[in-house]
Amino acid sequence: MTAILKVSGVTVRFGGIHALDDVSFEVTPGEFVSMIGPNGAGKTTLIRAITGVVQPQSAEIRLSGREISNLPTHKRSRLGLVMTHQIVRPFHSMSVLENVIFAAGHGRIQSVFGAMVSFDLSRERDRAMKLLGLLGIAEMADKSVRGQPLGVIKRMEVARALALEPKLLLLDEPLAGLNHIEAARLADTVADINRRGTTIVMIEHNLGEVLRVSERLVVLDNGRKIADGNPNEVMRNPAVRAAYVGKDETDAAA
Amino acid sequence: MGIYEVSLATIVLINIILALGLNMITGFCGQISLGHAAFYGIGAYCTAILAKAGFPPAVTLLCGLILAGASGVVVGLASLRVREDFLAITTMGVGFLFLGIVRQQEALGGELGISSIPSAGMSKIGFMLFVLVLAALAAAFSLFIKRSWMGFAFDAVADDEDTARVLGLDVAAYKLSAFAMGTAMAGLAGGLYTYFARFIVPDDFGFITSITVLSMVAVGGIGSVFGVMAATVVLTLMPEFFRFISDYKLLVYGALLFTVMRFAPGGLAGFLQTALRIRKARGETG
Amino acid sequence: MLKKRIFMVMVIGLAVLITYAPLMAAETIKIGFHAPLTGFAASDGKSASEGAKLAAEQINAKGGVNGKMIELVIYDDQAKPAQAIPIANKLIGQDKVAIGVSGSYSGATRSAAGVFQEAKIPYISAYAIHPDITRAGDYVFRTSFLGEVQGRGGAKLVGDTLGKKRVVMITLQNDFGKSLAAGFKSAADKFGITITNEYQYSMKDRQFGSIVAKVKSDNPEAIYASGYYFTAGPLVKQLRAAGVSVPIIGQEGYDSQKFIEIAGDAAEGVIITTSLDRDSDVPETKDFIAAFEKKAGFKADMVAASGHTAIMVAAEALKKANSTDPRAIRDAVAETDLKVSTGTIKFNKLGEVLKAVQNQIVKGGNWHRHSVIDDPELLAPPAE
Amino acid sequence: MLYLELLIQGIIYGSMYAIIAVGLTLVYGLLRILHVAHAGLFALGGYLGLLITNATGSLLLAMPLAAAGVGLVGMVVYRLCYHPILDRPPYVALIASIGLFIAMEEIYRLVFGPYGLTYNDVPLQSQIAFLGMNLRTAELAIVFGSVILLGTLSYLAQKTRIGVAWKATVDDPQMAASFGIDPLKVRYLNFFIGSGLAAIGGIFISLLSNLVEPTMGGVPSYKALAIIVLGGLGNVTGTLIASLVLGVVEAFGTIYIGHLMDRDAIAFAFLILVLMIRPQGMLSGR
Repeated sequence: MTAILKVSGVTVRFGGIHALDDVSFEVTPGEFVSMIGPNGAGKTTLIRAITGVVQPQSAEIRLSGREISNLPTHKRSRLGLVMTHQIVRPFHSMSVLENVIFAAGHGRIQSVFGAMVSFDLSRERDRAMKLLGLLGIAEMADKSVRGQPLGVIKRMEVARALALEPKLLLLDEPLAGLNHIEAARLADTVADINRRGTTIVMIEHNLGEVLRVSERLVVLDNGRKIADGNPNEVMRNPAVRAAYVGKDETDAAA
Repeated sequence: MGIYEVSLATIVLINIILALGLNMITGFCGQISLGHAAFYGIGAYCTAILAKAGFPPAVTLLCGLILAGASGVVVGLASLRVREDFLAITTMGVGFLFLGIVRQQEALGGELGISSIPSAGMSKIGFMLFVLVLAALAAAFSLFIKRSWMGFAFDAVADDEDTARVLGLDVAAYKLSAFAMGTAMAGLAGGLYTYFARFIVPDDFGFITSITVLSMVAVGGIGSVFGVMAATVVLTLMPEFFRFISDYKLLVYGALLFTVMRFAPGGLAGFLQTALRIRKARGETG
Repeated sequence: MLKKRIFMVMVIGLAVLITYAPLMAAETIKIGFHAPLTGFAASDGKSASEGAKLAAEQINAKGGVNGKMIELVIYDDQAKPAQAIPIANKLIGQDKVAIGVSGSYSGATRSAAGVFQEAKIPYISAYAIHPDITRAGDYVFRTSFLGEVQGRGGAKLVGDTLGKKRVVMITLQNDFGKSLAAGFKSAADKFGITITNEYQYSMKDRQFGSIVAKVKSDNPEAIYASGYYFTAGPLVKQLRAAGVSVPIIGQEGYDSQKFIEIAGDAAEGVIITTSLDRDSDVPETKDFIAAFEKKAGFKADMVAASGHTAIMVAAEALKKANSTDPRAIRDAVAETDLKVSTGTIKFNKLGEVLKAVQNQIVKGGNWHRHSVIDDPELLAPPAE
Repeated sequence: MLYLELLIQGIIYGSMYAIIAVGLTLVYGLLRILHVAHAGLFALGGYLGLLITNATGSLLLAMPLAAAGVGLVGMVVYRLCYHPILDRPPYVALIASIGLFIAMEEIYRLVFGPYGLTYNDVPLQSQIAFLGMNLRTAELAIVFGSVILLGTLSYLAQKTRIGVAWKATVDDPQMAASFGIDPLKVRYLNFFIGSGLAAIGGIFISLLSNLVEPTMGGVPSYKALAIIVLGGLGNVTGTLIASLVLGVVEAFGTIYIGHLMDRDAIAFAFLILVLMIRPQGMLSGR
């Protein structure tokens, strides 16, 4: 089976510091991969490099076999490569529903001229409502994003990402900041989305949930990949334990 | 209507087109421009030169509009490179650069400007009605854009362009179209001003004009078409209202700008919205 | 509810505005006057309007015009063309003035001139120098020099009267400075002047360090520098402070006591071409200088004298025409032959005047007569 | 020789720019607002300095008094104008600031008259021969005064408790607040010092031109914005470098390319050029 995402030799330097050093990994269609590692390991930088928000010094990124590392972010997104931010970035001036409708209309806004002459948003609204329902926040639809609790916004962002009809969804710490029950619910939802056919790569510190829902683990430390494979095997890997216990006890405990 | 009222109405309508143009860039798309007067000037100079060469208004105005819009795209390219406050000051620089260069071009009349511009071939009232139609079209066009998916995309760019990009939006294309449309409207306004005044000098299109237009947009309520139109009417007519306190006129103007921003930062539109508890949502389900 | 209330307030406001306007006294003749009373040019606007008010008072004290008092309707145009147009329309359409006078700068004056011409109401520009003002049409007149004429006068003063041949020009970048420079250059050859260099500065500049340094290294025999008192004062002061001691020749823009105040000792010996002769024996000029200082509380300058002159000319024409017909008033203005503070006003076909140029020099902290240029051929204004 | 003289004039221009722009960049660094009314405080400094000098005959007395007075006014401006609208989008503060600036200029005109004021006896006019140039004491005072004031400021920022608190707040307001630094106090201090420096700048400039006029803040109102953007918005070192570079560019530009564009256009052409190469300014912010 060909990989849906094949990343090879990603190197990112900020100033003189190596944020990522020659990282490679693959994702096969339908997989649920979680990426873990201590703070500052380079996880966020890696998915930002994959989506093109960060420019790597060198990288080869293939989406379903197609080289995409020279495409701008919005074009990668149109090919089905979608990410959510670690720190929530909703459109504050819009309602919860509008945020999702906008993403659902990604086909309408592809061309400037097309966007200028299309007005109807009933189809997008229906789709957006369905997604909000799937994420369990349909009742917040018409509320302004401002003042919503983090749990709602995180869910909204997942709905928004799904509205883009991704082939591959990159989630950056979707569970961070949520309480125990909220986190479990959202993790279940994500697993459900995966079962419906969306390939998922998730950065997450919440090891409990990660181990519960994901099929594979990729571990980064200091900008390098130190482990990749079955969750239970990976967790027994001494290098992984060292990285966690040595540097980031609090997070590992969480 | 006497000739005084007609001339006031004409200048108000011209300013409405000008301000709606900036509202497209700053209000809809969130790109602050402090150099809008430069495009007003480009339209005015283009129209003036062609009119003196004997072309009819339909041609001259269209050329002014296109030239201003094209220049707007070039400046829009700058908005792809610099953001927010840097962009504000860059556009301000564009305004000063335009003025500094025009002043030294003898072909454009230099400091003496261009005078004896032929009339548009209409009576004063006829011209006012002509501008009225164009202003109505500009307003309708603004509302049309605001309601379209393009307006939705502008909202997204204005709100958070990085997120918009991640959601698959070609932010650059939208910014450039906002600049193109907004500056083209400024160019049209400039051409109309040329036929109204039939005499133009570089100082008509200086920094103060840019600031005045931005004030109209901000006082009206950034992004609100009706708010901006109302503010344009009020701010353009203010000197006339306050003729009786001639000496304090500019003081009142400054104080008003300050007061509105200080106590009603959303401008007239925001003030009314709060007062009337209107919230318009695109996704209203009810 | 609130919407309704706001609407009501607007309606009431509008109603007040409409009823307020036509309140007017019966037995007066109105002269419209616009000048920059606020904004960057407010100082000239004040001088011009004080001069104009003095003229109106003097005329009314002598019984007005044909038994009617004259009334000045003064509006502020901020020296902005876009503001001058509605003002001109207001003066004509609402105030129904018999004649309009500009105490403003060129841009505003040129725009208003078009409006007056179109309405066929006579219009006099007091001190704006733009060549196209009178070309607006046959209802527009100017009681001052054109910039170019004065520039030619300056060339004669430098090359002939003072005998200086190697000249550096420092030109103010606006219509005033540019037309002076054009006139000066056009007559330079005639008086054997070589212009070794020309530098430009903008109206907003007050610091001239780099120009001064360059002029010093050019080492000219004289400097022809255009400007207003607020730019020329600092310029002259900085030139002298850097050790540049050659003659500095200016124009009517310097013509204010404030120039001497700013430049201080450095002002001594500066010569300008203007239209107000401080040491004049002509009673009109002497009386004006005295009366103005008494009324305004500061010394008369060229702008004040020009405002005064223009109103005097307007009133005289109204008297002669003895009619409300604009055509008759226009013809009376065209036939003006009047001695006023700035000389004898007589218009040519285009509506321009031919006056002698008064050269004034700063001596002992005051303006005094230096010489007079009275060369009709050199000073001839354009006739079309 | 001529180049050296032009360079020195450029440094004099640059020193004046620096002392005005530093206050502005401090405000930007702390609050992210473009404080146009800073130029109004600069003009107020000119007026106070001149009036006190004329009344007492002592410039040395006038400088600290004017700086303190204007510093206090700056604090009031912060409290009344910016404090309530800090959470609003940046253009709100910008327009409010412009309104305030217009009103300030008009107040000066109404109170002190349109003609401007001059010194009874201008201080620091004696001449010093320096490498064959005649420099005025005032010109040297501007250069050395700026160096001393800004040097002292940076020393205090590093060595005193309040200075460290101030720097910490500029670097990271939340972190500083968590260490018990009152951000409000820091802001007041910031406005006091920035406005005081602007006042000194106003006095310096009036010494060269012997003229304090209502519109004297006009040029600084936008030029200082260009400088802080050039310097990287909020970066003090960048602002100082940008001031000097711009001063020198203008000194040479007005002589050698003055026939192509005016002084403002030269400055802004340079600004745009730099920003297109380095969108974050010469030195990037914080």
